Amino acid sequence: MTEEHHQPTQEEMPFALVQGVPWVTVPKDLYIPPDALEVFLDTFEGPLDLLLYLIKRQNLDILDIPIADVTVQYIRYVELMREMNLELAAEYLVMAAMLAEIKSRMLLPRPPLEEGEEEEDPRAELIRRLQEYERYKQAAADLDALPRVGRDLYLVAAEAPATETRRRDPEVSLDELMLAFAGVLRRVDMYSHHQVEKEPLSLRERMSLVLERVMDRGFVEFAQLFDLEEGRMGVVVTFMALLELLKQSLLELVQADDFGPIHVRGIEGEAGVFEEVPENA
Amino acid sequence: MLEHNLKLILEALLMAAGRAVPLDEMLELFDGIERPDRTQLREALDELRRDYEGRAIELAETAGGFRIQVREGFAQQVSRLWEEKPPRYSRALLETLAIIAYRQPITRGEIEEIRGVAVSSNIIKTLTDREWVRTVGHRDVPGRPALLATSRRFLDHFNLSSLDALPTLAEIRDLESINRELDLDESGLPELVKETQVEVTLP
Amino acid sequence: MLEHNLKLILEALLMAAGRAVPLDEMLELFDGIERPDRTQLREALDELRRDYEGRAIELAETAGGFRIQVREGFAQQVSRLWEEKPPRYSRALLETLAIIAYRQPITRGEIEEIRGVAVSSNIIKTLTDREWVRTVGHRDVPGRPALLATSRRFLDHFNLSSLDALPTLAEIRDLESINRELDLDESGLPELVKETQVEVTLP
Repeated sequence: MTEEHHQPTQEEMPFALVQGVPWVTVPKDLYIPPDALEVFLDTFEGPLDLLLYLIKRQNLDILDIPIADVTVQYIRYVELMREMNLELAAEYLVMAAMLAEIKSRMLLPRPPLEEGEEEEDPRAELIRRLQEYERYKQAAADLDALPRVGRDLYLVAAEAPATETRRRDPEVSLDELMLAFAGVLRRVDMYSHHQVEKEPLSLRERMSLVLERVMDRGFVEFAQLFDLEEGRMGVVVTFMALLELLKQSLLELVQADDFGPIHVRGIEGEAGVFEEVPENA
Repeated sequence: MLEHNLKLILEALLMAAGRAVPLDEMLELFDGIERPDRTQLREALDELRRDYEGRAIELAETAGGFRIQVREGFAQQVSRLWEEKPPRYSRALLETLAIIAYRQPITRGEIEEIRGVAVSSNIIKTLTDREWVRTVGHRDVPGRPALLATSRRFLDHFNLSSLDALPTLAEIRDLESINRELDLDESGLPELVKETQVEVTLP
Repeated sequence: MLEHNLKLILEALLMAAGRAVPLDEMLELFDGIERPDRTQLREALDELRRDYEGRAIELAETAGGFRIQVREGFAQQVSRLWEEKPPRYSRALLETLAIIAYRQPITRGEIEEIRGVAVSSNIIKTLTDREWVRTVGHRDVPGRPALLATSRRFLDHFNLSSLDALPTLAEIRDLESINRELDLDESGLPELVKETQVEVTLP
């Protein structure tokens, strides 16, 4: 794979210097502790990393790699690793083949270009990949430099006072409620014929309020049920609510004496009948 | 320099520790030369204690040493951090609530008539426990069933000034059609079909 | 009353939480009537942030919400509280994580393409065990490889409010100019030559 006339001019990567003589290959009988091999392998994160190292070591621009020189150096490195019996990832060999191919393409005479045709640098793909890898190599270093929880930052964890945990009630939105009701309406076809449509809800609300007031106290004076401050509409609504409750036999009107005050009483007005539900307890 | 302020170093240590730190351990955390003596340490801790006056935290000395803790007065609020996410109400409950809101006062039997299925006691209990629904009377028919109505709290929860502020049926219909367009595979549907024997006819 | 000061309630919450608390969760911790709006919440948090100026702690906003943390300057001292040193991550892991962070969603095969070397299963496992990386889908190609993306926990761990806060990725320099320069017969050359000062040495 190496070619004699492309002897690299850059500094070689001798494995060791013995009496001033650089050793590029490892003697067969040299014992290398397994740990050292791992360290060596760990140095590079793959063929792209190794290539980047070779380029940076010589202050070369990625965009203009002297492919022949770099190829020779790369292959020496790979051979060195093999001789050291390192388990060489297949990717290193694939890259070696790729480099050799680019090199040979660079050496071949260029065919004349067609009109408008752009010539592609045989190194283009490799350069793109090297740059792409380099930017993420840098990004990894940047990421590592960010302040990190547990290394640079510590989260505050103050002791919290002890309490019993409260059960939490589910949240309901009005839309959810309405959609549920829509389902009911659809099923019973209330949309089309039921009187709910026309009935003002204020009447129903008032029925509940009147009923509750009367039930709470056993009986209430008729006039007290009306709040004049509500104006004419309010009084009318209360009156209609009363009529509706009377019609449903939920209330009765009681007048002890002629022309005496009229009282409104729950039909089952005895104390203790009603469930006490505390309001805003 | 911040780093050389004993009080702040102690604050950093105690804030991060998440436990009580004994005085001796604090001393050990300092290198030889910068190591304060016990008096300096106590003084700095006293300063810290004063700094936290009027704050939500306090410096407490317990058997295990010194620790920063949240003041008792915030217990209730803080405890909510660890509460479990509330469950969701069932479709049956929401329907029951809606029917009570629109048709009150109403008995359970009447709700069942509208929904076409029995209303479980659990649902009524949940709604009254939540104080959204209350009994306002009893209908004078055999069994004297309770008349259910919505409460002030119900209005508050849904941010309504009165029941009149509830959407009209026409608005509900619109809401429903918008929702159906948004969500074509209405997931609640099969369960509804199962639950009720009423035939569902989509408009 | 202490209990009614929003800032102090938030301080209590964040001090006790020991994690980032999202704004929405803070809101939910308040009952209906006392519930502040988002503006009030943000204002109170800003006040807190200012209160901690000059202290050993700071209020930080990360992807997961707001949290109180010990300032970076105290890390060395604080780390002595624990025997165990914070883990150092290998370059292989950091590179893989960086590629996922910047290029998500991405498959393992695509990561390997960029790194030029296989990504060990251990690395993916460590990243997913730490919940920094998760599978967000599958690419619709043979084998349906998992699409990996970073999580909110990753952002929280690296003190980032969003992916946008990541350091800017180096730009890829344009190779086009170099290509044109190589092609000496090409017309329109002069300005391109001026543009790039790279020397061309053909082997």
